[in-house]
Amino acid sequence: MTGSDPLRLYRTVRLIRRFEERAIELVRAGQIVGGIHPYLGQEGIAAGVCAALDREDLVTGTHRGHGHVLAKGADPARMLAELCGRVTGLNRGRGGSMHAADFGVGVLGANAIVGAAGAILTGAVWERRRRGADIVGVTFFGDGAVNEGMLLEAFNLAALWRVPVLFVCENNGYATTMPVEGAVAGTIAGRAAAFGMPAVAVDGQDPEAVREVTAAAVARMRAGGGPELVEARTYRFDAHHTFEHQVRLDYRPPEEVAEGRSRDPVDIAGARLDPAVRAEVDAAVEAELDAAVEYALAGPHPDPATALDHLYASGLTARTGGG
Amino acid sequence: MTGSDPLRLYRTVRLIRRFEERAIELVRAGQIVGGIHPYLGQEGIAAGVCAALDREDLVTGTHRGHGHVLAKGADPARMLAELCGRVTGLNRGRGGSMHAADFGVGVLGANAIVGAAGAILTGAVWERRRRGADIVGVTFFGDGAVNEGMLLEAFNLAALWRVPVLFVCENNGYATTMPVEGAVAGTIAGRAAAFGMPAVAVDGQDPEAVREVTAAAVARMRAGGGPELVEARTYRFDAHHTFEHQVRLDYRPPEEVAEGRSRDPVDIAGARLDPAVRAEVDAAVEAELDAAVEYALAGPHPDPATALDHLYASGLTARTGGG
Amino acid sequence: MPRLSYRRALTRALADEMARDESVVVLGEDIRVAAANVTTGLLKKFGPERVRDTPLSEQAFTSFATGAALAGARPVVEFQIPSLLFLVFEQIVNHAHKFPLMTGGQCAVPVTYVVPGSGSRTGWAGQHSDHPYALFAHVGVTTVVPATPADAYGLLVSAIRCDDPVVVFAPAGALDLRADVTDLTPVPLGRGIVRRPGADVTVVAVGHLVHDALAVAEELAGQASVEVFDPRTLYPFDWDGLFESVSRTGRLVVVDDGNRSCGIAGEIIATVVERVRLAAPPRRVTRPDGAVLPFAPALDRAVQPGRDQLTAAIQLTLKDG
Amino acid sequence: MPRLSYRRALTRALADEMARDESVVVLGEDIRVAAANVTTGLLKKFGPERVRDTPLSEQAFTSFATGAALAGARPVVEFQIPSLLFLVFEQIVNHAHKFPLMTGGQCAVPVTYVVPGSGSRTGWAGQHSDHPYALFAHVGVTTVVPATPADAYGLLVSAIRCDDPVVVFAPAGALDLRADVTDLTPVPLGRGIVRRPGADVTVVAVGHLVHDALAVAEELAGQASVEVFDPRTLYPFDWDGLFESVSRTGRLVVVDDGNRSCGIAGEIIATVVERVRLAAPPRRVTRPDGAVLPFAPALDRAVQPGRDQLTAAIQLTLKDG
Ligand SMILES: Cc1ncc(C[n+]2csc(CCOP(=O)(O)OP(=O)(O)O)c2C)c(N)n1
Ligand SMILES: Cc1ncc(C[n+]2csc(CCOP(=O)(O)OP(=O)(O)O)c2C)c(N)n1
Ligand SMILES: [Mg+2]
Ligand SMILES: [Mg+2]
Repeated sequence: MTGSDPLRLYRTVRLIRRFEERAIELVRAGQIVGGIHPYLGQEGIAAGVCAALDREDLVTGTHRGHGHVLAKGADPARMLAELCGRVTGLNRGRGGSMHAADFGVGVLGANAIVGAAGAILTGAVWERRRRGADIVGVTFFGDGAVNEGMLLEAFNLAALWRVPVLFVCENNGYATTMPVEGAVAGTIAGRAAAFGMPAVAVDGQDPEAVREVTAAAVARMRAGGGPELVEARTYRFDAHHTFEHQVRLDYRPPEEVAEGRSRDPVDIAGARLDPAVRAEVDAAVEAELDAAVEYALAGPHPDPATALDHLYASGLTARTGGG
Repeated sequence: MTGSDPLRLYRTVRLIRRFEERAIELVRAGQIVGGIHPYLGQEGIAAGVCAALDREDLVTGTHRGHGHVLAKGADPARMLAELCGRVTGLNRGRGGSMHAADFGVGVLGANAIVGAAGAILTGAVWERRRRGADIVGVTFFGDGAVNEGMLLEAFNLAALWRVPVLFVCENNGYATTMPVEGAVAGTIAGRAAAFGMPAVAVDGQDPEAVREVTAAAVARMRAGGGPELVEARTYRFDAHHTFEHQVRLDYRPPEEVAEGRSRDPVDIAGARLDPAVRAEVDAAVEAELDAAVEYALAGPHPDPATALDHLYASGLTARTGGG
Repeated sequence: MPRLSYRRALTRALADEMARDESVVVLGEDIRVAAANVTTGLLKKFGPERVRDTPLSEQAFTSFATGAALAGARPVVEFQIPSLLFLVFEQIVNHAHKFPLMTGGQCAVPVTYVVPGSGSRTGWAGQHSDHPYALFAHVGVTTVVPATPADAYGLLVSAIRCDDPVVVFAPAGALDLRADVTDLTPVPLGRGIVRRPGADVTVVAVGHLVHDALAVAEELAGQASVEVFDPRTLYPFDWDGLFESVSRTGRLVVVDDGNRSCGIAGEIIATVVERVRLAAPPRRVTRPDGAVLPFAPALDRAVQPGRDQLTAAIQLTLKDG
Repeated sequence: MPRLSYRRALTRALADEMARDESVVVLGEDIRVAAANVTTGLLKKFGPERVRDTPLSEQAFTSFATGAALAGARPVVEFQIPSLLFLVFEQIVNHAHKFPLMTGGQCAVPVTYVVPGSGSRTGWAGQHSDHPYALFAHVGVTTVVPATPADAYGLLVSAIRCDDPVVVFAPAGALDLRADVTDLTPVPLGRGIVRRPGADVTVVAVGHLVHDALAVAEELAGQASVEVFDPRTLYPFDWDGLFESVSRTGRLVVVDDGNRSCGIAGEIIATVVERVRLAAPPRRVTRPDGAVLPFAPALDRAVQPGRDQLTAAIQLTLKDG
């Protein structure tokens, strides 16, 4: 897309932040069943990356995927309706937090299986390009995912076939409760090098920095370059999943959490705006989310009789389970 | 084990060579059903690696696995009986070429699934060491296997937990008909580096060179070092599988084959011996294999009534399939 | 004895077996801090050598367990999600299960795979809500689905002691159960139990559905005498126990939270009709064919077998014949 | 028309669909040189962009196909060994199959997976001899097992055109068949066919076993009139077609090269007895529970369903009742 646009970047970061905070409230209120994996603290990555993409470019997210879906341009109201399991949701209430998808804006879906999306995205980008679309793709994943063989196979396939995929590793230091040092032998960048892929590390708390490295990589890819990897160093401000709000798991020292939270992408992006402009954005975001919550909660719950709708794209109907 | 022993090395190389040639004859004669993946040309690797191991050390092989099993010390007669499907075989005729195993000499088996054995071997070595045995392990695999996610996961696990496993990649330039450049983005050594593992390349046609790098790695591992990778560059002299003797697949230029075959481990190891000694070894190998063939073909075929023997180690008996 | 929760029964089984036998080790993701609330306290008691928190490398650590078993260990592998069994299907089915026969009896692979929270967790949607036990019954890996805290303890203990691979499904719908357990004791693999005697119809119920079946049987008590049979182990199945029951009642209904086609309910019906003459056609209540659980809770519930469906199936079966 | 081999029928189906529809691409190992003798000539005709020889990365290329399908392609993925389906079980079952429902209908995943040489190849032993079609019938992925060259062509064509994932098993035991094929035409998914009409018993046979069933029926012709029903598609199954047959004959025997427990034979028996009153207990001939094929040819054969077993089952069924 275009160059630096601090206002737009801030807006996206702020939108994701407040979306997540409201989603957590809705979890607490019992409106979002099953909980969520909050993206709090990592907003700068999705915002920065997607600011460097076009609408036609393709993206896959993760279990911690709200930020990716929103930053790529999905409607927050329909996204929230999805989390609330309403027919007005992006996936008609069938997907929920971990499967939210919006093919209309190039989001092939969040994905609940760690490491699974990379090869899917690679295939999708390849096919679109075979059809003549000059697109690139981005697949987000965590530091835990770099230990999944299926993702490493995707690195190889994308590099071998020179499919322009940006592999964005959101290194928040933990896979659930496992620190990255306890799980990753070698380095994350080294995993890219293994397949001849360039890799660069970036401060994931600074959306502008993320946008810049992404834009540079995307430009190289659009000019015919192969896949690349970006390791965005970040910190997860909240729980791995909202279930941790009930059950305290002891794995991050409080000082570390405090230090991690001290570099807040909202503040970093916000400081680049005139305070008055920032306040305006905040108000606009709030208004949008007020409306989104209202929209979400007003949406009808799906009819149980439609439980198997969309199971088969071919129109096949499944035998039901009754006696 | 011990230092350089040209006679022993030559003997092993020669034994594998002639074993394979006889096995191919038995395939042609219909005595080995299903065919084999000949190890011809790659004998120097198994011979060199296993010369640096103790009997208690553990090994896993591949679909092209006869050399590994023999070099580690399995009885050629029982091995050949296995290929002929006799009850006198290593696996009582249940395994055949691709599953030949001899736990008694530390061979946990050839393995028909590319890339599958690395993590198995890692677990076995870890457990033996947990029980106090000062062993190391070697897992052989081909250049095709470095694209299998499950093997890359094993690299990580072994490196992370510092399990002394030597990952020996037999790079014969092809995975079936696929040239290594068509399948491997980056390099094989780079795949080790990705996980912080040292890697060294060696001339796989020279058993002594292979023995040396292996002995050095094994010494480091016994002294407390983590896993390492050896890339042994080699060439497959014959077919991927004996089915190619019927169906010609066109993928290796004849000049390349000729050049590949010009560096023969049998000659390289043999040239280090006095010709008279070499002739003696050859005669002894021939006598051993004569006896092995005789033993193999004299072994009884298993009784169909025992088809499900050993299916469950717990003694569970399976329902049969009859009506 | 105090009331024991299903989860704590699993914890106790692990702790007891680890204490009894040095060869037992536990592997899995976040087991250090017991994120799944099953491995609680084990790290402290047995140390990191025997309680191994793994990277996200399911294929590698599953095969690692196979290898450790070949070398004498009795590993227990915990999976956070039932569908992770798909990811390691190769490692379990094509390796762990096949090693003994392929090697001609040179080895055993005593690994236990535990899934705490199989089936729907309500709100975890399509990729976290599978109940794929029939897959393992098909390939012939010992498969247990304990319904009660006592069985969770006793079957997990037996699984760990078994010389073959065993998959233990701990249904999400049973995990929070509590019961007075008077006697913590191994429960033999391959043996079912009549949970409620009855004369008119045998209801076979799997896992957490045993409790639904008991509730339905109670509700119907005025109309019919319903026997509830809990197979506990789906493979190998306690055919003799079931034949005994069905021979008495002459009628069969199966309720099972797996997909319908080629599921355990179909297997039960097929094996029974091959051997026992029923007074009425058998029936089953299952998930639909090819089920994927939709996210919205009402849809999620609609795809699982319900008490109403079971009641209807029993009533129809009683009317038939 | 000339005689067409089963393998060439597969080749023709691929070539015809690739010519008809630019969105069809083929992926797999060694397909460039047609090591499995199925993709013969395709590279030359359609070029490396549409005939993609892959590294040994089954998980990645299977998911790659899923992604390509999401973006409009109709990929066909060839697997060299049936057990490779275990390795990509996650990718097919947890992703390709689930995407349409999970996204609320935003997409389709029209991928075809082909296994040329499923079941025993005699001498390929434990890890290369599986016949795991029931696994896909259980999870609800469309599953076809063509028995004849004409069906190999027609079902593969329909699989490629289907908007859902389809697994095509081409049994090793059928690959070398040849037949006069007068008409190369699509065969609808989900429709079985009566291969031989009969009045006394319906034998359902899967894949290459159709030919064994026909031979046995011929042998028994003096004693009984045996109808042979070939379902062709195991999921979705042609229940109406089968009910029609069994309602006429009143007796049912199934022969299936999969493992017994939770296999397709059990499913067929269960579904039939739920709906049709039989004159005698149904029977099935299958692989044993949990079968692993031993290497030695006599053992390999002993584990597969045999004609003698089928003959005996038919005779017993005819006597019963
Ligand atoms: C293949 C797989 N293994 C395990 C899980 C369970 N799980 C969900 S999220 C998660 C941690 C992922 O860590 P990371 O990749 O670092 O992403 P983060 O949660 O930190 O964003 C785990 C283990 C899963 N969903 N998929
Ligand atoms: C996971 C897996 N994929 C595919 C196959 C089929 N196959 C057997 S050997 C082979 C080639 C292996 O190449 P490489 O690893 O280089 O070993 P080499 O045959 O050259 O010794 C293939 C594709 C298999 N056995 N396992
Ligand atoms: Mg993380
Ligand atoms: Mg090779």
